[in-house]
Amino acid sequence: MVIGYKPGTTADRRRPHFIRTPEEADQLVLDSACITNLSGYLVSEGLLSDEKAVAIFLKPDGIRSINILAAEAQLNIDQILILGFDINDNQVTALEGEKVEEFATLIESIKEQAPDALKNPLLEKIEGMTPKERFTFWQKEFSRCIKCYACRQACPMCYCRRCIVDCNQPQWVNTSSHTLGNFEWNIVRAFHLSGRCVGCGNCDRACPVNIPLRLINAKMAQEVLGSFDHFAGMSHTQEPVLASFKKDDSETFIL
Amino acid sequence: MAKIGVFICHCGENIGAKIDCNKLAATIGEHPGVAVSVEYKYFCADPGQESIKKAIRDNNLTGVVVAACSPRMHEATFRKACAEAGLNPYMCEIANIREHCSWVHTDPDMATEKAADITRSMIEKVKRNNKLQPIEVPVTRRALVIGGGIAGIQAALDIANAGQEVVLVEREPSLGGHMAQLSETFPTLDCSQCIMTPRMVEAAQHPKIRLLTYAEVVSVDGYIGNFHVKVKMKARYVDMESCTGCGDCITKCPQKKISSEFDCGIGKRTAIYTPFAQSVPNKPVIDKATCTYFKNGKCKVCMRSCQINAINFDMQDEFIELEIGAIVVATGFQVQNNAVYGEYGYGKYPDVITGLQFERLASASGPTFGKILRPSDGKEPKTIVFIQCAGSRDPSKGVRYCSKICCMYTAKHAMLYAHKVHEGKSHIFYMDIRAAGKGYDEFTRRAIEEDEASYVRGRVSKVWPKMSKLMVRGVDTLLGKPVLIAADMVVLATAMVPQPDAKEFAKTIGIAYDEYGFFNEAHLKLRPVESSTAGIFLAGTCQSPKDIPDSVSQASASASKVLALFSKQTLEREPVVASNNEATCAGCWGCVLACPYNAIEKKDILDRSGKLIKRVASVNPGLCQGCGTCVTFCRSNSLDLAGFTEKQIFAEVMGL
Amino acid sequence: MTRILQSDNLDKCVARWREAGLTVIGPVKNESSSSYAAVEKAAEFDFSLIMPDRSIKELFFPQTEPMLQYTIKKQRIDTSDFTPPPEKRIIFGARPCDASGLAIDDPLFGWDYKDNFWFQRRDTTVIVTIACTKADDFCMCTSLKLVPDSTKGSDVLLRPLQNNKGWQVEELTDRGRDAFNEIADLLQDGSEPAAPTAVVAEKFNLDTCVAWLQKPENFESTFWREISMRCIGCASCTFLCPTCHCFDFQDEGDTYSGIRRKNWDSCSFALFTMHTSGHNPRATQSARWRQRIMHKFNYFPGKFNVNSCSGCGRCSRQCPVDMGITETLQAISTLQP
Amino acid sequence: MNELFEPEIVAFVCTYCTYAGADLAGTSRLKYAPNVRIVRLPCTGRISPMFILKALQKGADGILISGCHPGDCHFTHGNYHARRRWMVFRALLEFTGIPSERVKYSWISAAEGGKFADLMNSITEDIRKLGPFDQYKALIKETEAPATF
Repeated sequence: MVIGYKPGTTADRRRPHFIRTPEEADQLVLDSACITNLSGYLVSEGLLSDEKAVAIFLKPDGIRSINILAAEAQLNIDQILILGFDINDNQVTALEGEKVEEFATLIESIKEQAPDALKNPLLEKIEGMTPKERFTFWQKEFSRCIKCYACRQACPMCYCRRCIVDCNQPQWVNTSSHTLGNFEWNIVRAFHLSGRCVGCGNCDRACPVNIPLRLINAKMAQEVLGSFDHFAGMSHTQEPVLASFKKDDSETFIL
Repeated sequence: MAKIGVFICHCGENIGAKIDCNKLAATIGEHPGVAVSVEYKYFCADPGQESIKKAIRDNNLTGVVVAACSPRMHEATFRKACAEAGLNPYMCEIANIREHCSWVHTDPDMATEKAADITRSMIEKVKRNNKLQPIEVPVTRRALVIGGGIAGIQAALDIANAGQEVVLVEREPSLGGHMAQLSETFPTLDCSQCIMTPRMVEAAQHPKIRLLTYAEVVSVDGYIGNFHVKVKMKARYVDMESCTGCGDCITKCPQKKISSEFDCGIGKRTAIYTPFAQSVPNKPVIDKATCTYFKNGKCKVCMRSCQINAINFDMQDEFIELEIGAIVVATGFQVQNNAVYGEYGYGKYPDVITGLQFERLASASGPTFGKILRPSDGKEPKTIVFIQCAGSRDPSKGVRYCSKICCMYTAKHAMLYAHKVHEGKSHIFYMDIRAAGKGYDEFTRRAIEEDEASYVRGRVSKVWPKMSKLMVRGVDTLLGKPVLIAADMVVLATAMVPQPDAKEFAKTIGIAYDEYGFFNEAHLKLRPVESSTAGIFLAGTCQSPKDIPDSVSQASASASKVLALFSKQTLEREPVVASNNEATCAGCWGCVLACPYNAIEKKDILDRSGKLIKRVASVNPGLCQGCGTCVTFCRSNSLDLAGFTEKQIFAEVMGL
Repeated sequence: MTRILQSDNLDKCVARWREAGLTVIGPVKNESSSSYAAVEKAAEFDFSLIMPDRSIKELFFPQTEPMLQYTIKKQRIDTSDFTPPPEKRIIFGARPCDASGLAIDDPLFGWDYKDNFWFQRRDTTVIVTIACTKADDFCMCTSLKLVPDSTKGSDVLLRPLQNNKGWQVEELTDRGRDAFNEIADLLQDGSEPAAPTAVVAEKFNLDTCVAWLQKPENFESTFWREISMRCIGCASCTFLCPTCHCFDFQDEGDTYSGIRRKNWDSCSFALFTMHTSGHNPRATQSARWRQRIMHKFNYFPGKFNVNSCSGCGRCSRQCPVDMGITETLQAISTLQP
Repeated sequence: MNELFEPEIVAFVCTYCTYAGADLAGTSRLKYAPNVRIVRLPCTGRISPMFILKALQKGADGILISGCHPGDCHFTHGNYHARRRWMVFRALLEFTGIPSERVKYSWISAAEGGKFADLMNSITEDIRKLGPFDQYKALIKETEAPATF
């Protein structure tokens, strides 16, 4: 199977496309509108259970997702052939390589640019606020949340068969979409993605009420990069940042 | 429906003087699910315990909260009382209203209010407690001792003499370790071989000890009481059964110039060899790397010389598997490679040697038969400079720690030298003299006062050859003057370091190690001979630098731990262990990485036809120590910890 | 001659209604998202939207609604019911498809048990619909046999004037007439023609689709897996849908008291049909998508004689992977019946 | 506000160090503010960020998390893992407007009864100065009101 893109309902939309026959390949498109990170399909139920090889169109963020999913034992990299591409100034360029290991240098260079790339004017604006203002900002954003969990479903990293929010003994996260429950949900999701988010933006785009989820995830990416020099998806053997430690990790905040 | 009994203890005045226990009992009596709420002077006393038991029986209580002193004080007491009344002991919790409340607060009203909160929180917890049973683990009563130095031999003998089976594994062809290399030992100057060899023989001949030399442990699976160990028996090319140890093959071997590991390169050996004359077993091995036949395909002189055809060049490595209940790790140390000190010229000037090489020179069975002779020209040195801390306590080039034995063996070297070369002069450069130990300081004083060793407090900056001498430039910091000595020999008191493969080995057997590669004890002070993994114990210098008495003490301590474990058929453990919900586990293995005890394994879930459905984490209750780090990591909330479950903690917070 | 409401007078209308104790609600867009929200001034309305991102449903059937409060005592549990607040409201500028959606759900909330939370809000809310003069690629009311100026579920229908300066007013119910009597002096008679209603192409033949869906053998068709392969199982489509109405009860509280709430639920979630045993009768996403289509076009009409879809197109418009009812029914209409 | 504000503080502590430290404060009869409620866990590694959120939901004005000093963990590594999680979770809370002054972390050993008592006093004073956590309490209040628009 090849997982790629095909035209969508409108001119600017692309749909995920699963190609199993030569005829299905006719619909394949690749252009600057192909921005969805498709890697999540590799872990959806039943899709890869036949253990046959899969080729998948991926941007660098998607390639990093593959590394994380492999590091967390969710997929077998030998089964996956990467059709790498990147989009710069609306131009699509092909990336060299087929196997995820072959993109190591590319990812290394992305990591080097990450401190700048993760910067965002709105993020900096929020950081400049007082805690009270920040709380008010997020209270307003989260009050819109309708708990549809599109953010979770669109995210390649949210592969758990049972999400913590679906665990009701005990109910750690309030499922009701009052602001308290929405706060809890969004904080917990951001925590679970800390050190794992590649910033593909799937969640942000999927959110039907346009909560700027990417900001929180970018903030956490900055945090793990700054504190632990951890950049998500460097390799398929990378240790998860929250399942590992260094004895000299910073602890300036501890009394 | 929960029926909780709450027993509020006055602890005499200790609680009762501050907290209004009557009011507290009344308040708590109104709490949902509370069937009994009473106060009493001393619940820990017999009448108090009896009243709890009676209340449990009369009211069919489903849980008990004792609001009293710290659970660290009387949790066991009250749990036992509950058990005697037929209630599962783990259905009892303690609300700490003494140490955490009455003793530390001044305002009676606020203290009473806090005590009520503490008690309510515990009531909510106990409602969700599970009836736990202590975990019973069967014990295989056979110990594995890894390493056949003095520590390993001591541990093996102690265990075997107590009647338990031991497998003793040594990777060299002979038992002995470093102690067999030593000449005399401080502080008594008794001959190392003389006290060591009988121990080696005793171990080899002990009916309860199975000795595996020239063998290495390659994997350890399982857990306390139930380890599965795989050992590689390296091919010796000599049949152990038939070989008589006559030594003809050794005499005939044409390769005679191989540097002897046992003699630290000062002596030579053959390609078919025993490491030293008193080797146990005293049967040779063929060193494949240096054997002419293995290198060129021709020779087999040894084979022809052997009267009983004990030599077999087709021998292969073999693997044997062992069922083991407890492991003692006694893998020892190495000396640091002193080439890091370019300015001392070790490796460049033949007469700059290590302390261990000096031991071989001083040993009666050594290459010089106990004569102190220079490796370069075989002459007797008239002046020797000893440099202490050549590697130890030196963060820049060596190691940060103190190797602990160097002060003592350097003093010993100076003494032995004085006894063997009466006109010889020894100079010892030192940083401090650390001679804490029975008879140790007296020993160093003797070296200075009777044997006239000249101690210079300071470091050596450079050693260089001049004519047939070694010029040693240092500084005497007490006099504040540079010192220049023309020496015939320089001896470096080299740092003790972990075995080069120590970290890898630690991972193989699943124990923790420190930044250097010394194995970590479970607790430096209170559990100094246990490793972080239950059922694996440490002895000797694999844990930290030690002298012989300390190594032997630790070995005996480890042996006693093993014997305590073997004193029962099964082993009972607190049931505070993690468990996994396999249905919801996503198999990300974060828990496997986070677990400090390697207690989480990967388990295959198969369908009826044997096809793999998924792989999930599975907690081994034998290994789990109950810290709960995995539970916190688990994103899908699949893991949980008995005794401190998610439900219990949630309820505790919600009950506040 | 028809009655006309001039755009310029709308702000006065809003003020008048508010004075009369009505909460005035209408399409509002802020920086990132749009919905039907309460306003204080007419300027807050945004009539340029094809429709707000979020449907009108949440004004009658909120995402989370407290049903009752409980307190736990030593021997007993006391409860007290919440009642929907007696708030009088006017929704100005609803889309015909949203208003139709409410009418579609009325029988559902009343067939066996009359859901007071829904009906009290229905009874105290005036719905003023504005006929659509534009549509986008996702609109599909005509395929559902509705029209862009449908009166279904509305109390008043407004038709935008050709000159874009106001609306023709068509009062449909007494509730609508009462509300507009409040502002009768702000209306004029006029002959300005209404702008043509939007042209919404018919995207599929509903009857053909329904016939296919009703055939029992098609329940197990491979079609379902093919059409829903890219579905990621989020609930955006159901939560934005004006007619999807599934809910779940949830108790929230601590040891001493709590609140039982009614929360939106969705057939898209794997958990929706999960049994305690761990067995899930709708184990795959395709089974869940099939359920959604079957429910809307087969089971619901079988019980209430109306399709559970008003053709707003939000399911496709907001889908992160560009799926939706339109694509599915289009595909079904090309299959052999 | 004439009456002194009494903050509600919840502490999550490990049983081997901080809980024992609190016991020592008791046996030493040190006196400290009665505002903190302790939840005992086996190890700081067991302390989940969820606990913090639930304590806030219960109306806590401040939270303390405390365990063994690095290197002293009874379970060897639990506190190292915990330290990383806190570092990340703390940044997350800070970014969403839950001020770090309200969620504090400390290492208190079984021997530091004095440190425990001092910390109880200082944390109570600090949170008292900050006042009640009104912003979060407003969210809790919202959940108790009927749905309106």
